[in-house]
Amino acid sequence: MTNGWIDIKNTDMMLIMGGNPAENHPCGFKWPVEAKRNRNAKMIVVDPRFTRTAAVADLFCQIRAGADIAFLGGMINYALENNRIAKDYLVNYTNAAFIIKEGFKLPEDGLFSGFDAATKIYDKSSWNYQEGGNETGKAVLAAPTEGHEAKAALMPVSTAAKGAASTPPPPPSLPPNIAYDLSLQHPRCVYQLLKQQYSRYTPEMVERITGIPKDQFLKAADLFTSVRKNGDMKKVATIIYAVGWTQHSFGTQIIRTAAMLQLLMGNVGRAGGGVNALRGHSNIQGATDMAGIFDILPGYLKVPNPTDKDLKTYLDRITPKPAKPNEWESFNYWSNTPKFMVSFLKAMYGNAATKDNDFAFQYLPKVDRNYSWVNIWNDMYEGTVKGMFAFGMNGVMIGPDSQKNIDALKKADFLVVCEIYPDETSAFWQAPGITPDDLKQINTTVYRLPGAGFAEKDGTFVNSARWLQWKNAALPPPGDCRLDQDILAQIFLKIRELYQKEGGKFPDPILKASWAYTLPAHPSLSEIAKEINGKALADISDEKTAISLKAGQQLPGFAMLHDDGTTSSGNWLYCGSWTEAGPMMQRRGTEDPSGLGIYPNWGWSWPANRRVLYNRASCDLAGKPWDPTRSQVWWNETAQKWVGNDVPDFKPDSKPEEHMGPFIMNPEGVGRIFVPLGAMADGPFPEFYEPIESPIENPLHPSQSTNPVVKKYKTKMDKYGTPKEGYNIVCTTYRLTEHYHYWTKNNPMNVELVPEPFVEIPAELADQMGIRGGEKVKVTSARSDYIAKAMVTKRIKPMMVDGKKLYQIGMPIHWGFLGISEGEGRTAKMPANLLTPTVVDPNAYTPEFKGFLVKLEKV
Amino acid sequence: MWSARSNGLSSVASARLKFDVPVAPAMKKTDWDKRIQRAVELAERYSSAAEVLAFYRHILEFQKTLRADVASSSSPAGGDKAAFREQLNLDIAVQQLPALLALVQRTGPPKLAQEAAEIGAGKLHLSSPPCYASSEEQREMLRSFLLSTDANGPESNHFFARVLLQPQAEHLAATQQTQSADSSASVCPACGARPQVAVLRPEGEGGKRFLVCSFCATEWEFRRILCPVCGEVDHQKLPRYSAEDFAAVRVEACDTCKYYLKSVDMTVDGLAVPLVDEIATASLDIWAVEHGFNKISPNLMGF
Amino acid sequence: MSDRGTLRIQQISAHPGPVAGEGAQRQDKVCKLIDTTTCIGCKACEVACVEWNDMPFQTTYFDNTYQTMPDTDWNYWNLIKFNEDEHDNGSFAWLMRKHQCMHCEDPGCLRACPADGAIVQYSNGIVDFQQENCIGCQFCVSGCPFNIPKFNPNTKKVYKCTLCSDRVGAGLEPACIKACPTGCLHFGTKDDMKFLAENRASQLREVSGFQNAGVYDPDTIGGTHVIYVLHDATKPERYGNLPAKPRIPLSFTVWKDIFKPIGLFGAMLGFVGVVMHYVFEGPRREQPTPPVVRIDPPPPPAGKEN
Amino acid sequence: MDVSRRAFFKTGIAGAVGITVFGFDARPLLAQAGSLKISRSTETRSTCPYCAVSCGVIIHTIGDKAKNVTPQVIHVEGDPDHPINRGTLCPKGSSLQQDIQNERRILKPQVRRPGSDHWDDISWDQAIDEIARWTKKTRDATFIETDAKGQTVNRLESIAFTGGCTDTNEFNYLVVKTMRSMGVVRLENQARV
Repeated sequence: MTNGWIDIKNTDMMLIMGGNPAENHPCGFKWPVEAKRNRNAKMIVVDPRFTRTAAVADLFCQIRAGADIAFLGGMINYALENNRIAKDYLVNYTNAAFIIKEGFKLPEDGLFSGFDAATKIYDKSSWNYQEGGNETGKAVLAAPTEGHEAKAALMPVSTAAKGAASTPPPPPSLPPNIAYDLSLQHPRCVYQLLKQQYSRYTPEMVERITGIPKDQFLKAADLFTSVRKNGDMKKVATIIYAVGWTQHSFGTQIIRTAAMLQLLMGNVGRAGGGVNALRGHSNIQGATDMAGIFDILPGYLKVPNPTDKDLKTYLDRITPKPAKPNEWESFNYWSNTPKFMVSFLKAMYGNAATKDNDFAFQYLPKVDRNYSWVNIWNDMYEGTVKGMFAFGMNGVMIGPDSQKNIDALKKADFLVVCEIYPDETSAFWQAPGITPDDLKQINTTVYRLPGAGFAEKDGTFVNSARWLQWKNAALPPPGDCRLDQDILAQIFLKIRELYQKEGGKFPDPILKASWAYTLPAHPSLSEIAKEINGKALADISDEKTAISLKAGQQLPGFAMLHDDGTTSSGNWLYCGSWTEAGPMMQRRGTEDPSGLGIYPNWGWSWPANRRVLYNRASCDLAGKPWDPTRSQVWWNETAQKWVGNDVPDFKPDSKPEEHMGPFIMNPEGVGRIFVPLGAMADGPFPEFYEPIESPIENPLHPSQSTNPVVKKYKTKMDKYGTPKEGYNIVCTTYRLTEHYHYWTKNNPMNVELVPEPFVEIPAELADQMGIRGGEKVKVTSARSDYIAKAMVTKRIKPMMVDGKKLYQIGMPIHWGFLGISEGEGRTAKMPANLLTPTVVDPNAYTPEFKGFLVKLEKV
Repeated sequence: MWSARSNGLSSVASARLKFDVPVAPAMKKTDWDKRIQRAVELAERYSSAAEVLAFYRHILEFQKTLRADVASSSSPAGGDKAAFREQLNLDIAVQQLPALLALVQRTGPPKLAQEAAEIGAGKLHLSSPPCYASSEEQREMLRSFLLSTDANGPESNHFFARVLLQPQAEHLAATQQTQSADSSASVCPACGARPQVAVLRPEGEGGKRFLVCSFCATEWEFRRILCPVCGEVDHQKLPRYSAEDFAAVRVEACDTCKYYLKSVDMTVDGLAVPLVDEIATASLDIWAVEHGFNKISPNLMGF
Repeated sequence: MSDRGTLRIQQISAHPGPVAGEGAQRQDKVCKLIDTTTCIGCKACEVACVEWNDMPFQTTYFDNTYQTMPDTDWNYWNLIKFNEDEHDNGSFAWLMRKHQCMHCEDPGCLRACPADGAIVQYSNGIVDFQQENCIGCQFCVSGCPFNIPKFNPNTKKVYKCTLCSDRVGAGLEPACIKACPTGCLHFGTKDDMKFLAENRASQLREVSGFQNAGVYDPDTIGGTHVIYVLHDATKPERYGNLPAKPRIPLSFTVWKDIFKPIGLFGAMLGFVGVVMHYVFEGPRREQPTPPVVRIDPPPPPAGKEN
Repeated sequence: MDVSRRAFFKTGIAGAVGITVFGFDARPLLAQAGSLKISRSTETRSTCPYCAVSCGVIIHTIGDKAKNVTPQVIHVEGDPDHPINRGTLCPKGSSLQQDIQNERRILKPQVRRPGSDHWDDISWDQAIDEIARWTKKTRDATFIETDAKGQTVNRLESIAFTGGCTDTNEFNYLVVKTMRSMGVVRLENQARV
């Protein structure tokens, strides 16, 4: 979330889409309700199903699963057409005025400039700003001609092809002096391109793609953009989403579209505004910050790749240079990357990380391909992954394509699972359908280690609102269970011992990883938390803030980090969470002076205890809040610095007249409506593409129906269904209020509330097929089939999509083959993810769980 | 008693429910009858405290008769504790003293009754700070109480002062409605006295903690798992001791500073009257003291 | 039950003579307010009810709905009813209503009950079943306009929501109230709750475009001590058969209104009670003791009634 | 003053006539104090492990560590101080006690051997030793120091680590430290899906 849970009470307008907070975040949902009750805020819900969130909404639109970009693109078009935009914000806080290079081409045919059909990779060199100064009101150039485009389209291909043979060369960088046109008239300025791009997303087109009747879409568009009537800046709208957006083969671009809409309307950085991802689990936010994923290091530092022959090369590659109009300022905070990285290496390898050995840079593995979730299973299936550790991660249930994951595990040598309940992953060899003979053929050794439950562990969770909150252990683990961190530490120390005794491949990082914990086999999480925050390794001081630290003291914040090895920090983003003043994430101050729900002394929020990101954008150019009744930060003329109720997300002493951009993490300093160069794999603007399994051809460009850079997987398990083969029903998966993932199927109370799996089926379809509620149905996808009872409902309506009548069905995911109901033989013992396809979003590598094709039949 | 939801959510009748602020119980006129009635009930329920409660009941009935509105309610700068005490009317209190002395001689426990007699008869009283019985000296006695930083020692002269000034203080605090800025203030935001007892009031599925002032009975928010004396937050060092005999009252102690106060859990017994239940459970105090804990501030009955 | 000590009784089923405690000063009428327009059907209140009342875990079955079970049960007193509500004009709503005893001011169950002291109405409005006096005749079931009382074949007794009279007796809110995460449940005096409800209803009419929004507090049974804010108060049936004009079956009202003044009443009901008891349970094992004894012994029936 | 009061009560216990500073007869109180069955409980601030609202909860346990009594959970309370959930809990949160003390918990390490159709018990030491050997064997056999173009990559592609949604930051940091140091590049988490 750019904002936070409580902050939602400050909003005037909510668009809840790709999320179902009433069901999946009930206690957080009190704040949207609060906004309705207290501010008469309006709530628009867009979802394939009429959910419990929709039940309390002011307006509901039933959308075809996966059509979100068309809907949001239509919103952008509507806002532009009806002047429901924040002009000053747009011109000064976003790159709307920036001019894009000649040769860039919009995807009228489904492809941006630079696509290489052979490699399915874009050469992004044309997705860049034009060099030059202030073009405001200067001679208006002709729109790019066919010729341009042809050249543009051809030229990169060759280079890309060359690149494809080897690893592609590092992409060209942003120009230091960006050309811009404050009148927004230049035909190639971002604003004009944006208009051109979404002019195709007419209400009629939105209806064809999404299945939402034109008049209903217009109602939603008018209501949402009404907060910006005649450009008035007082009101604020928020957009709230969850995995209903991320789990698509274009998920990242859906979120981008939402962000663009919010920038266009000036809703980012403001109380009651923002783009708010509701994470689904207690510490998913933390796991991302802490780089539990292959393509980043803690604090979102990019992983090194093989071309980074040394630390310097690597840092030069990943440290952005400011790129902006000469007349403007850019904080370009990522310019501090070297300090973050070196401090990280010092935390990892302590004294073994020295200037002479590039701070042990070579100890880190180099990554140049996709090792993400589905690739792990795919490659295990193909035999290259031999062993797996799964700590509280039930991969068989999570899927996609559970059967593929089960078959993959059959081929592994060893599997180590740490869990608190019997789980389907460690018990994959007991999956239904496996015969005694099959069993003999399964040679995987499986260790099932009893870990500790949440109440038995201390440590930090990070919630959706980026709040770090420490929890204490209430009781010791039962029986022979051990703390997860102890288990991991003991395994690692044993491995280290083996390398000490016997030697082996590249033992240095294993032997030299810092492990200065009082009880090495029982590392205390407090000690680790302090290590993550980081400390001074020598006496250091900062003349600007007049802060000086003795060696060994905890760092007060990431501004004190150095790139010379005199500081260490396991995650720069969390620097400030455990200072000399103590553990900030353990604070429990309940005061909220501003009444905005900031609670500055409760826990600690990254970055720098800032509760709303980009909050400088909550003020006008002069530094005065757009809405004085919701004052977050402001420029104090007398003190000559930024002050406020929240921690300013800005260079504290940058005068408004310096025109520094509020989006300090971008080298441009402004919000990106157009994303230049390599940041996105599939286009600088979001374009609507069909899901990989789609009931229709993309009405915008049938020739390029799906996301061009998305690759299908090739094993014999990977089958993708089409309407021709009879897969003509759109299916989506989701969770229920009463259950949590694959966990509460072990709790009697939750099982009593919702005992059995089911499939939600539109009443009209059920009538046609003679299915009555409670009868068993079989849902079949190209991968597998799934049996559960039918819930015949009017909450899912048939829809007209591109002139064809279409049905959608849905199913909750909470049941597997181990659980209370499962044990009582009351389920078919099938994970819902047997049905889902192995295909991922090219930016986030998240699988497309939402919106795949199935057949439906009565059992 | 029927306070509507207080889980920080506004109600449509925001007049009745404060939005986004833990609802402290409305500080309206002291309900002496409620306290008296509770004292009677508890005297029946806990025979062990019958004698104490019987006397406390007399005191309550006496306090009820005192004019409380004599303290000037010209509100001083919020939280100016010295100013708060300056506004209490000592002359009135002195006028009311003889009646109190008579009552205590008639109904009080032996030592206190004897003392009342001595103060009344003008004999020198040896307890410190010394106080003499001329009205000027009696006034001085009340004054010394007001000036003492720890405005509630167990000394009996403090007893008389507390009884006489408490109604004024409660009235004044109510008119000022001082609210504590943070949830970790260990002394009363209105008058600066130490807390007498903690009270847990319903907040969602939980009980929100407030501290009740030992002098002016102001309630201020004080967060859970935090020692009001030394600020300890380590849950392992903050044991709670409860006895089956008292479902809603428990000892909230701190192993670090060895201080404790009792808490009255309104999510268990919504009929409890914290100040009265606190006195009625004196045996818990004895248990606590026997186990090496010190009470943050003794109550009006000297426990 | 602790509440007997603190809750004053107003009516007692099939009880001859005046009611204990009458004439003493009234207690505030209590009331539960349910704002259906902010209920998200999360069932936290169901869990709270089960936990507070120590209900045993029971096996439930999928029944083509999100609803935990088709109706309340003798051991499941609080149930969110999910109603898919479609209109000819195509508009659709998913209405969620927390369903439990309405605690009528004029309780049909109490009127119908022939067993002395099996059903009492406290003067704060709570209608409570005293199982020790229940003879299992189930007249209350047919007497209830909301189909609330549920019979337990094993104990041969009838059970229902007590509005947590034990908690209320101890000065607490009912368990369901504290559980609600969106704050759509309130508890307080009837006056306060009516005030809140009417405010919310007018907000819905004026701002949210629900012209028919209103408060459900049916006067046909003298009002209820559980009231709803509805988006459409003109058609309460939409909310899972909430009757617009709930009525106590005539037979029972007639009984009471005609026979009550007549002295026979007490004796007769006693007799009916015995018969019923015999019919359902065979020879009486033990004399059920009327709860009034514990409150305040009733004066003997006035002479003129003989 | 506190000292004197304690001294006073001590004498009271000692059998001397128990009267309080004000002269109340303390004997009935002393008697009751002596007969009280006192239980010591601890309140622990924790965070609900389910969704990302991260509601505060207070877990009540009885049992005295000092006296070597294993704590038992007696109540899970919504944290009334928590600014987001304000003491409320959803149906999952209000049944947390069932999650903390659940008869379905696995309580000992087990291993499933190749071809086997059942779990065998295994000691922790044995399990950890075997796992370490599996890891080393696999790593030594498949570790990649340089890629086809001779560039240093120092990576291990044959072992994957997948982390769960309830792993704490501190645990996740240990994962990064241990796994990256072994060269593990297939490092993923629920965060991805």
